[in-house]
Amino acid sequence: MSDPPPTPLLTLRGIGKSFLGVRVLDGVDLDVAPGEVHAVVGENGAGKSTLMKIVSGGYAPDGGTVEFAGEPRTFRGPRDAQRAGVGIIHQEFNLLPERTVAENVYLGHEPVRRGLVDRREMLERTRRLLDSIGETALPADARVGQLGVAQQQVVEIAKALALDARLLIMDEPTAALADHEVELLYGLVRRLQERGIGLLYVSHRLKEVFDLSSRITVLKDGRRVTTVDTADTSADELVRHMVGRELSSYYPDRAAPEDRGPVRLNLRDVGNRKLRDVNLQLRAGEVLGIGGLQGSGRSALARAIFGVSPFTTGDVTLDDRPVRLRSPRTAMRAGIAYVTEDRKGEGIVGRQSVLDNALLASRAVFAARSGRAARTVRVRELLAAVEVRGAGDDQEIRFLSGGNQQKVVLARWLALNPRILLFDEPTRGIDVGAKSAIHDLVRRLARDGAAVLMISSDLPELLGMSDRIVVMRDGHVAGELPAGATEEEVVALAVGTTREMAQ
Amino acid sequence: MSALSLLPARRPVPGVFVALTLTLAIGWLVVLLDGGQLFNQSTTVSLLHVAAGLGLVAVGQTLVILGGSLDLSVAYVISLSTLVAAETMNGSDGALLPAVGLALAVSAGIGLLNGLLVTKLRVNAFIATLGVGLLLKGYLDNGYDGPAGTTSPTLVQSLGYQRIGPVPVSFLLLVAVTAAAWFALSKTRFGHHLVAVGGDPEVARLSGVRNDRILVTAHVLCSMCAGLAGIYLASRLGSGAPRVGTEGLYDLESIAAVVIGGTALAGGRGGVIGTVGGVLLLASIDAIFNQLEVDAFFKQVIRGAIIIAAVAVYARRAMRKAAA
Amino acid sequence: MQTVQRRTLPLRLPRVRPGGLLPILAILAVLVVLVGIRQPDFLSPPSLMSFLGRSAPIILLAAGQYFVIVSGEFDLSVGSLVTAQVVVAARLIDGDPARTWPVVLLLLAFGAFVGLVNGLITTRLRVPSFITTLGMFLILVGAVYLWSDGAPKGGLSEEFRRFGRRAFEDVPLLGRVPYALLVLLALAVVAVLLMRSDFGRTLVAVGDNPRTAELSGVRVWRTRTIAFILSGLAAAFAAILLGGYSGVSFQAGAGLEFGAITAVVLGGVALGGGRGSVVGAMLGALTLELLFALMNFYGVSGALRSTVQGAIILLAVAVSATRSSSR
Amino acid sequence: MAVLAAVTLLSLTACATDEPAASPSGSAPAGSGTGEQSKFFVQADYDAELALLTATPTGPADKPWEQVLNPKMVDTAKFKKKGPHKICFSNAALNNPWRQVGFKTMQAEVEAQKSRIKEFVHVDAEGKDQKQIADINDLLGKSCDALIVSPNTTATLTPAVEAACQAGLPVVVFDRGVNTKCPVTFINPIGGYGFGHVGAEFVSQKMKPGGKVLALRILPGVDVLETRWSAAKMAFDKAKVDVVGVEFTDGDPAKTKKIVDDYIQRYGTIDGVWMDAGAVAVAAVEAFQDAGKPVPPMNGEDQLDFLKIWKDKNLTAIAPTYPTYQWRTPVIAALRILDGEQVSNPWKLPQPTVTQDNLDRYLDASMPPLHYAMCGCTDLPGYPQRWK
Repeated sequence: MSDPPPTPLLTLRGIGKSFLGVRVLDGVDLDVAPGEVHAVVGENGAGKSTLMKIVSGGYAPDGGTVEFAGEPRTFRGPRDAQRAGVGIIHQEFNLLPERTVAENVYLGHEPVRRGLVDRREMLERTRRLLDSIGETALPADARVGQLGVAQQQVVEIAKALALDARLLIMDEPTAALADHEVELLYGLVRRLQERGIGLLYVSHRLKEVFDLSSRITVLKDGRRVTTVDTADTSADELVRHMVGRELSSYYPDRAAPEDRGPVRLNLRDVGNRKLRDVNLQLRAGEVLGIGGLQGSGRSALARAIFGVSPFTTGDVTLDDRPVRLRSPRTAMRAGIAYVTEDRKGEGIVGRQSVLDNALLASRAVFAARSGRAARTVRVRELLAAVEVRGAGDDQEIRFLSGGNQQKVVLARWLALNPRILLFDEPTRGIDVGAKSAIHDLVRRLARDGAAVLMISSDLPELLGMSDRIVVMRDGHVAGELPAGATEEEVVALAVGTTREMAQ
Repeated sequence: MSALSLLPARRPVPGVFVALTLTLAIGWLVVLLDGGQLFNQSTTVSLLHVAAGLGLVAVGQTLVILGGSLDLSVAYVISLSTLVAAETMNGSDGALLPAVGLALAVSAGIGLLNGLLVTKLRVNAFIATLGVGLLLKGYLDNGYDGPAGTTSPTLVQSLGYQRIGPVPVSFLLLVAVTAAAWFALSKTRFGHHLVAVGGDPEVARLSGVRNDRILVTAHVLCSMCAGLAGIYLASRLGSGAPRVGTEGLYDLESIAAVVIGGTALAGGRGGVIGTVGGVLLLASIDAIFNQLEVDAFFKQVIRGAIIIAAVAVYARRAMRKAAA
Repeated sequence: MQTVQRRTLPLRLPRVRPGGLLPILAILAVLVVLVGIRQPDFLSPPSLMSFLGRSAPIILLAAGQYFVIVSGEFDLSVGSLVTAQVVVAARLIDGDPARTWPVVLLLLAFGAFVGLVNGLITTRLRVPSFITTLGMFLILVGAVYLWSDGAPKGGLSEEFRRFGRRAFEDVPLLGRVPYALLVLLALAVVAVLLMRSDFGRTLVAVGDNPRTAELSGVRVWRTRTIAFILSGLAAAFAAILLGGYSGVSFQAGAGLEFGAITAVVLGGVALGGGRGSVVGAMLGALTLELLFALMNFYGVSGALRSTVQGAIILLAVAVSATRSSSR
Repeated sequence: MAVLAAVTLLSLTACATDEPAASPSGSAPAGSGTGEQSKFFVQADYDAELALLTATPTGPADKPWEQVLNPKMVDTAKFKKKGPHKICFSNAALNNPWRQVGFKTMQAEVEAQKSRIKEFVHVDAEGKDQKQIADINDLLGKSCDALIVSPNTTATLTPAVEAACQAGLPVVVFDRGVNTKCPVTFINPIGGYGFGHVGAEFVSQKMKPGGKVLALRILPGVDVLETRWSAAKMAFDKAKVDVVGVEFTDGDPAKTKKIVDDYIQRYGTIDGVWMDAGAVAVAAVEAFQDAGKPVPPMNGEDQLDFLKIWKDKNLTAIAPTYPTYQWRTPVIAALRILDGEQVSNPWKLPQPTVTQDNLDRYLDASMPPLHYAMCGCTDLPGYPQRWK
């Protein structure tokens, strides 16, 4: 596996790209052989996405050459790249919820007979395609909107394969998947490999990179740092290449037993459409990790506590007083804050300034409480405290990096002095540097007496940050683990001993 | 209207047909009690004629709305098309086909302009088509101070007044155009791509759909439908009429018919069959109120309420579907 | 392809901010110069004052429409609301000066109520505002004709008409200052302050990303409903000034909704919400009015006016759309 | 196809943008500035109408709605039928005060004749040609004894009216005409030429010679209004007055005031105002008042708000009319036809003018401002309440 085969599928030489004079890519070389999984890693803003878009025809490079299947190519658009055999699976799903699986899979190249779309043929081919990747249970005429996240991922892959892709780009394919679904993806990737398809695999999760790839290219600041054989490197080394920092200083210290305060939030037999009989206690000063598969009720729990889709049964007490958390507003008034997992869709107001974003919640809920000037001063302090970098207060937030956006979101909530913080995937899609800053911040908040509930699909993060871990399955609590538990224990609880799976 | 919500959330039968059936049943009863007859020949013919005119425009409007766009210029396109057709014919049958061709070509040209403004210059469809409508309005106001041209007698006799039993030829034309549009939407790549562009333009683009080309085509087809409606009206009126489109409020009424028919204003969901249902519903209300001699202003109030209520019902259903 | 490119741009360079005031000020300046060349008298204070006074209603409507548009909705009912208000006022006042103030208050309440209904139907019943307000448009026009049997009745009192028609005479430097202008200035200041307030910032946030706003404790439905109410109130003020300026007629508000929306868009406000300023919207309306005056001065035939108007709107919006970085 | 479309498009945009530059009315208003005569102008009709202005009507002097100018009687024996009758009316629209007042007058006339009319069916086309065509077709299936039509547009309603004639029932057309001789009679007052001429002649005589006239029009394309303007144009061209502008107001008083204001600005003074309909007359007067200028000689119509301001402000004005009493005549005509009596075709009604001398006779302050003085309705059931 160590030697690149003599005829690479894709060869990039000296690729460069600038936007308005800002150099985003500079002289990047890369090649992918048929049947090879080539991973690309790097911090956010390292140029990975831009590079992938150049390969898939989204952008034209300013300099350098793209060779595909031995011929120099200039893709004039996604369609052109697809025709040549380059498929891409994006971080965010590119599916139409109102259309069927088959219609989605063959969108843009519907099978045609005598000039007309041949629906039967389309369904038949989709079925065969799904069979070939071992997904026999997925109906080809189901509406995509009704499918679960993992199934949608499968549809995405089928969509790429339907184009006879010889090179498949996967941009953070596991971002939306729970761990057992990641296993399915592994299986899929291996079957694709067997068919001689080359894969470019972009991911933040080093475990996947090591599990799947044969070679790894590290990008930093638009340049290629190195390309190494996976067998010859280690996670520590990779992270060093990416950030120039050791992995060990990753997680802050946990809370000492005496730091743990009284029970702040107590859930007794609570439930709603997605949750049943959940019993949970959240103490002041602790970070309670919530593990589980996607769809196991982790996010539903946070959203229920925050009043987005409230509990319909059971009792909730806050500091021993019964409360009804009917809406985000009531939750916020009770001192609860919620950092959502979908930052772009639910976390930021893209065209407003950093300051407006940070002030959003205080304005909405506590408009009359304090003087406006004082509040603004305080929010500015908070923005400085969370170390939002490279941006003035008046900058529109959409131009900030993911990590900095997340810090602004945090500042928004800290301005409310919350006593309970709910974090849903707080570091998803965030580069390593910003990640540890956020980890520090979360711990500091707990140390200052806040009760923190943190959902994470990133097992090392969950294990490294949590003082206790509650694992959810099928909408209820599957079990609780102490600090220092192992990944295997979490997964065992999440999946269940009988391996019945939640949809 | 409440019966709409009882319908199972299946796609094939748009709820508008339930509403239509109910409206006709209740209307028939009320008119009967009033001493009239709703389904006599002349009333049915009138109803279908009204439906044919609005229907042709609304089917075209459905295409652009499905694609996530909108066309507010149709009313002026209709007027222009009546004039182009009638002036080219100038009362002779010989020029019939060239006139129809020219009217459609001019309409297609305006659709092309709309489409290019929306796609290439990225002007919001509302503003783009409003602006193009104003351009046309100026041209019509400046160039015409009243009806002009004479429609060929053959066209007047055939498309304008000929009927088979109680069904006017023009309604058959609507049926044909609707069938063609339905066929295009479900059986051609263009149709699949159009719905995709309306559903999510980014997804469509990344799937290799040429969004701009699809949307421009939809705009061209929409304008041609309006042009066809203009030709029909010219055959009905016997001449070109520079204000027939705006008088008939075809812009807003066609959009109303589309949304009553269950097509989402944001695009990506719906179809032409529902639109025809919406058109028939509006025409039936017209006919019933005509029979009862209800004040036109009262009818307008009812119309406004029905538009809002229909869409509210669809919105409720969509909400329930999302929750389920 | 261009969209993606635009979206992912790490823009740091100083450039014309989308939704900024620069483009509309430039257009306005060009028009003022053109008017100045053709009709220098127009720029003398008294005639400028009366021009601003008579433009007040449409500027107010644009401001009202701005609140709705920036929150991500549409209000097509304002024109018919103005008509309804004027007709209702005439019938209720019926020439009796004593009824002026009660009727003014009633009109404001009526405007707010129509806005409330628009807002609640849009936000609570999830009917797209285009449809809600289109329906409201039909209902209001139908109802007002129905109520008045097709012809406006009664008459406005001089006291009522004073707001839109009269002025402070013999003001030093300026000549005469129409009451309408003062009303406009006062309300414009209120609008600007409102947009700088917590409510205003929240309103923009709701237009840009309602999900985020909702999860930050904003009652999105309430905020949008308030925007509709503000639009209804603006329509009421506009109706009072317009009724005063020109008297009662069924044509009073005809087509004003499209005029207001055009003005707002011309002022750099994005349809769909989240971008643009209320000052831009009001300047957009002023520009549009100046354009009409300009056409009167240059003797552009009445029939061709809509062509010129359409061309300018398309041009302005197309230029700003191709220049702006976000879509 | 695409090429053809592109060419069409180019030519379309080209003519849309080139015309203002090419138009002489652009920057240099030379001569009278009224432009070419419109295609609505028919010299023979013009001459005939001007002659009618001075003709003496036959019929009862106190009932102008029953009078006829230059009667040409036609035989109607074949329509004779026993009453009471069912009379159907296809109305173009009810969307302005003139039509409202007229329709109320018609309804009152029907009520006055209720012993002879068992049913009166009214269908409103809401100003839509195609709806009126459908309406007429619909009415044909309702066994009406007579059909009254007030066409929305002359040319476009002709086929539908012809179809109605062929159905065998007597058809009476009034207000706007149709391009066919088939109706039993066509009722209208002298017409647009007379209206336009009276106003224009007054304005050009009362103003200073060679002065500046502003012509305010409602909207283009309505034949009645077009003929008014073409007659006025004749009068102005003959008097060699300088028509500085012809503007469309859409009947919107606000727009009217802005236009007049801008013209006062532009020319310093306006010496006469002519308008093709009285709807915005008061707004025009106010524009002069608000600008602090004397109100020049002008014409309006017989709407009470104008008559009132005319009297109050002592204006130099005239009000040619297009009397709403003509709405009574079709009902009377239909009944006469059903009796087999002879009626005149065309049935030309006199068209009185309100002048300074008879102003007081028509000004009734107790009626609403938008009421038309010439309604001929004072003897009808329900007066005055029905019209308030």
